[in-house]
Amino acid sequence: MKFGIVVNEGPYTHQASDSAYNFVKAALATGHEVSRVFFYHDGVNVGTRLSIPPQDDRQIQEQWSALAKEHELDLVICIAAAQRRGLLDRNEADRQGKDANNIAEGFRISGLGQLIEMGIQADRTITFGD
Amino acid sequence: MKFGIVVNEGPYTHQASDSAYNFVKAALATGHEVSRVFFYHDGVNVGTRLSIPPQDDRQIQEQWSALAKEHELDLVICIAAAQRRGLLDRNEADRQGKDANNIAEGFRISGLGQLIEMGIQADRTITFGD
Amino acid sequence: MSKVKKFLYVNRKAPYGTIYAQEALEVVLIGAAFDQDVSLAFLDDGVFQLTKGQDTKEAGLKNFSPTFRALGDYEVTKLYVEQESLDERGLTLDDLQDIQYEDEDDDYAEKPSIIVVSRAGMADVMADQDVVLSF
Amino acid sequence: MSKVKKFLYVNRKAPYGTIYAQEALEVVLIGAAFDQDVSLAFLDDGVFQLTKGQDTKEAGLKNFSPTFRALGDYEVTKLYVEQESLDERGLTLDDLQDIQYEDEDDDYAEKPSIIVVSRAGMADVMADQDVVLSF
Amino acid sequence: MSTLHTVNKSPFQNQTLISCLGHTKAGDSVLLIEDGVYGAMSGNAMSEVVAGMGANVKLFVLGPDVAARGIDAARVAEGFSQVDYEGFVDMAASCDRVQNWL
Amino acid sequence: MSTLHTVNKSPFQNQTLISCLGHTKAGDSVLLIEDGVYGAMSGNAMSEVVAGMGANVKLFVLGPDVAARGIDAARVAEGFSQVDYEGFVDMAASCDRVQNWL
Repeated sequence: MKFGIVVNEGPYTHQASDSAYNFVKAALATGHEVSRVFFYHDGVNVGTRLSIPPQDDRQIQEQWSALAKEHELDLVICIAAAQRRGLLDRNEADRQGKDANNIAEGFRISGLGQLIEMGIQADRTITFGD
Repeated sequence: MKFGIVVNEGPYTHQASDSAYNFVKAALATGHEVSRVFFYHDGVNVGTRLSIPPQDDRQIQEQWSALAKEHELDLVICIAAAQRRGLLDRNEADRQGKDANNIAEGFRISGLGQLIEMGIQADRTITFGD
Repeated sequence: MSKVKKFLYVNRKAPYGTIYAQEALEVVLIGAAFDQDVSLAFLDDGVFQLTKGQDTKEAGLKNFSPTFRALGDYEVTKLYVEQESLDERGLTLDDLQDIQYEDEDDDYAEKPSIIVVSRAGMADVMADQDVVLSF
Repeated sequence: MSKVKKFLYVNRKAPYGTIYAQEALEVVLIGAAFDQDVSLAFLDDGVFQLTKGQDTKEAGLKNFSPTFRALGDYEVTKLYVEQESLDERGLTLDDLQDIQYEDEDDDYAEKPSIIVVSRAGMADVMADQDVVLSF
Repeated sequence: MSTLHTVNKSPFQNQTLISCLGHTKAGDSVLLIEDGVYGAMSGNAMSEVVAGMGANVKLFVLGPDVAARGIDAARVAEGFSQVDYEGFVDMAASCDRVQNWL
Repeated sequence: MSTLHTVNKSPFQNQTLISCLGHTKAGDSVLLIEDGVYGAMSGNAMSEVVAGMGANVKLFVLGPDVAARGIDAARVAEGFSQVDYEGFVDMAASCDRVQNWL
């Protein structure tokens, strides 16, 4: 079965991204497919490569990047939500005249249409948020 | 009278930073002093210079930076909360081996001790959060 | 082309205190381009999103409430509002914006987009969906 | 040196679902170095922060609950817990961690840090502060 | 010695206003801000609870947040005074401490 | 045709669980996760409400979130089944839709 996952809250601040990560891992482990993980609202903050969590805590962004690499997951950060919150890739930074970017490996920035498309294509859409 | 202000939620996501901004403006307009604004929890995200809010919306970071410049406000971003969430100044980025930084003009990153110090020195401490 | 899916956007939160209501609308507007069967549900504090006369100037916020009246132009015409949620908050339909759409199958007659349903009716609407997105 | 101020850290939220409880503790630990008069209040869902036996391994979270038992070493010794909040949640003192401190004025005798108060008593504690920080 | 309490959550969704009103002392002030302003509306399931529990305190509501949410002045419950941000600042300055119920 | 509902907020603080249970259909499943797991505790002010409103649905609670919060297995109310994340996935796969109450 094909799952689409929505993550609506930022890392550490809310458990949503942890719950989504655990769900995705379990889905993959039991032979399901995860067609996309869409990060919306503060969820976009999961995708920053500039975070430096305490050493004795889980490394949320790294966990997602590693899982994406291992399973070729499509991790999509909503561009509209990302712009409000200061998440950028190199292209966006250039286009907007910003002098830095902060998106992490394995994440890509795209439009809200990707959320709807995921809803259409996935057999089940599950949202983790607040 | 001397006010100390705490902002605990991120911009746009929660009204807290707007309420704090309106309060600080009103306090300054009525002859009070604002000794410090301390950004904690997701409040640290107010201080990113990489956000690109829609043109027809308020520009929260720019509002704070401008107010800080006009009134020499001390806008302090908590370092521990900032590290978890990917907010960095140039020094921190160098020290931590990160290839970019994202803090906006008028904000500085410092320790939690600055929150306690503010509580000690201010006549009233007001928190805006969730 | 794949079959049309039924999408329900569930709004249970008040506007302005948090961004969910506003960013939910942004999803609805983009989603309208995908020719799916779209409904919106307003219950609990979500009914406050639809009140008339929102004036955000003094609070320094962006007033997104006029967007609800534009939904008809995007062929988003089913806004289910729960009666019990209105009652608990002392609201009536008169307190909400008059949101209409032009029915192209009926000589473009203006018709109300808001459909007031009971709690049980709302449960029926929810149980009749393919995709439920909550905000 | 300025006079010692009374600081109250108010904890009303459950642990783990959101970060407030954990980051509140970080403030308390740093604040302990400032030689002020520190109290913590646990009421509403905040009482859940103090439960015994928290095991976060399977959920993949950081277990910060042992830090409460270290507070005594930082001379943070007044943890006010509201009886009504416990009652409403079906909890008793036995469900909470045994948090103690060594009283240096009493030959380092181990004494309980948790002080159970009624709702009215909690209101008295709150009204007796200079700085109230809420999480 | 009095406290200014602020509450920023809708009482229809969240217990915070009830908890605040359960911990006030006579003579305290309670100011509703942000989504908390819904607690100042009259004629609904919450308004009697608020009036009862708030009988010993002074009740205020932040005007700009009331206007943002489209609450008509006539719908603000008796017993509540509206203040603007300068009024909020005055209240914070004239009390002995501020407790923000988050 | 059945729905899997998830609830992630404490019912002592927030109305979401009550709202969810007011909108379920017979045969639906309700899974409590994150801070929602407090709604599965027995012997408190909420547990009778949950048992009553949840009588027509299957009640589940996410084990890892129960353990994180130090809730003893003996304190989970009768009528709730514990599942782990793989159980959560199975439930999501075997229902017709998932509605996440946020």
